[in-house]
Amino acid sequence: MTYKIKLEIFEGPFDLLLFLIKKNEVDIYDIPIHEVTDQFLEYIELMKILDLEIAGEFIEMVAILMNIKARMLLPKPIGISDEEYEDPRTELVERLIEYKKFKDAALEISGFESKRRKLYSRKSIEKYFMKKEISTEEYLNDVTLFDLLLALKKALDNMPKITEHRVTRIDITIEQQTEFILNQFASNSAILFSDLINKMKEKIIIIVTFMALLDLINKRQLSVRQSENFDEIRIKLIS
Amino acid sequence: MKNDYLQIIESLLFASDLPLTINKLKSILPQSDNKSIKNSIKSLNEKYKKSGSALEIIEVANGYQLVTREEYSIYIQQLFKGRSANKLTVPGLETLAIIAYEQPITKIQMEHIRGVNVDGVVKTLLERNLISIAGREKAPGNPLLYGTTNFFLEYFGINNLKDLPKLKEIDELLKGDEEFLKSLDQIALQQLEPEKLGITNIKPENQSELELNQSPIVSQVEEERKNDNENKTE
Amino acid sequence: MKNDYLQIIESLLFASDLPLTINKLKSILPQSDNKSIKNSIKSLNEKYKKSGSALEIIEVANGYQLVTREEYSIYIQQLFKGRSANKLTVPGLETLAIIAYEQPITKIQMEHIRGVNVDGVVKTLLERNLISIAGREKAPGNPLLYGTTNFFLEYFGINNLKDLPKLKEIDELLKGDEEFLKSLDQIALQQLEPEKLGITNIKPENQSELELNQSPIVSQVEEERKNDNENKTE
Repeated sequence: MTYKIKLEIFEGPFDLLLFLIKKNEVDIYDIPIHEVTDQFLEYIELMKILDLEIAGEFIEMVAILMNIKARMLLPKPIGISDEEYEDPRTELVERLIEYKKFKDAALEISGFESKRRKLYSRKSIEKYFMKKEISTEEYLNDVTLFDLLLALKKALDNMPKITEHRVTRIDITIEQQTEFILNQFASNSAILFSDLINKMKEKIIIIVTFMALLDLINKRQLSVRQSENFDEIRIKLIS
Repeated sequence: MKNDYLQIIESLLFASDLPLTINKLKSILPQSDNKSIKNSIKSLNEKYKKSGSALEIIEVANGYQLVTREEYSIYIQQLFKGRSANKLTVPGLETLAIIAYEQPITKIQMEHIRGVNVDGVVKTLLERNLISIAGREKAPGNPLLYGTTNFFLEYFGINNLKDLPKLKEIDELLKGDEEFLKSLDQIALQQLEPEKLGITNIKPENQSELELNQSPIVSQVEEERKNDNENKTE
Repeated sequence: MKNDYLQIIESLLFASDLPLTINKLKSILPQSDNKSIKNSIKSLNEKYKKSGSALEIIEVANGYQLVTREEYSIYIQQLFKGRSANKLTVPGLETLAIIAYEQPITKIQMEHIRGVNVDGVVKTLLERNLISIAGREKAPGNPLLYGTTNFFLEYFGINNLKDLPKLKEIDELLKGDEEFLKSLDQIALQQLEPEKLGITNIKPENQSELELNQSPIVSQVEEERKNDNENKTE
């Protein structure tokens, strides 16, 4: 229980990175990318072990860090002066600083919030005065566009049903698509992922098929290979 | 601190929207009794009177309430009169929303969506200059068509009707496919192939914990709603 | 009747649940101007102070509001126990800060700054009436723009957007960050007891880094926030 609450303190990958930079007492402009990447991965590992949800943004950040790490290993191109050479870390550092700016501001306005909440204003006594003149319908203060949207949604939700209303429902389950995938191997020993999905028109079917595929991989019924990034994905049956 | 005591009672009476009973006040005020509270309220009232305040404390419904003196009611009524003219009721807002999105639209069509008579509401919206008559429909009886005004745009702080959020955007805003995104993230994570990233110590048991739940990702409700919106009112 | 004038303003401020602008007050008070109103409010505040009242008038959201003094909040909280909205969460505050300073702004832009999805947070802020839709960006896809509301000003007790604290300069951001470290509370990692969890590849050096200063788990900022939420009121 406790750890769950605590781990949420890292609101996102930027928070975690800033923490690691601070903890290692390193210069934000000269982040030891190797160490920081390792520690970042360790943290994700902890989250996994604790079975906490890991937001996609953390995974994305791993990719960014790995990319920077790889670029740092490359020698500086010949013929490029120090001024012209852009440090692979620059963009990330700029985003971290930008984020930190607002994080600090949030802390400050949080103080405003605390203070303001200690000052109590009056609840309206309007009802005592206007009782005779206006109807009992609830009046709205400061109506915003969002309120207008909510009203529209409510109106549409409550709309009387039209009798000849046709609803196209796509009934599709992971189980169905699992079967579909396995059937593909009746005549082929290997199939391409693109072949598997290219006849599917509905996004939802593609997604469910993809999930079924992941599920099969996880259960070690299928194996998947790709020679290089963006190349065709080949799917094989494990027998 | 006798003085502080008065102020605590004053602050409580001020902040409360209901009359406060002596018992309620006693429960909040340390070391108080009926007599000390009654005396404090009397002192407060004397203080208000002496300093020429617009406020006074009255005894009502077995309790005490801080109110404005009678003679200022004419001003306060002006405050609220102006204000209620600026306000919309819930049915008003709903009808306005339908007009905004379906304009030009007839009353019959509005009633078809709302399922109730809209005469009164349309009249109010016209008076408030939020909608205006936008012609007549070329149909039997040539009913009047209604649309929103420039004041409508100004009121909601947008430049033109194209800026109104689309129905699809409303659904996204109100619902947010968070569950969906989360389940995809879990899968993405699983597929990262930790060994290649240099994470070596993840045990198979743990991995299995990350297994996906088997429920269809997008609920049917969601799907239906989408269709609903697409086929909505002709 | 100069004296009566003060009382009318007092009664109006008392009766209103929203801050009143000078224009609103002018429209109700006969023969008044900006200067006379400002002076009256100043006089009223002086009177409250001198007579040791629990009330004061604050400048907020481009207007004036009569509120209780800070020191009485502990008593009023007891009156409202369990009856008010929670304080904003950290993601809520961060996103709101981004919107406040960068408005009008799209979700994509917020997400670029925060590095995380903001769908849920934006929805909550909309529902709490702290932000609103402010048109569309003239860019591919015409995404919706968001901005803060008048209630945002009232909620944070500021008079207008110019009163927001200045964003820190870079060098200021990078030095002396005790508060920040606290908010990121490393105890989290200590509590995990990595050995027990079967993590074996954390090197001793790392482990010592993961060790925490022995300060209480919840920093004071956090603690305060928690207490506030428990006793909060609107």
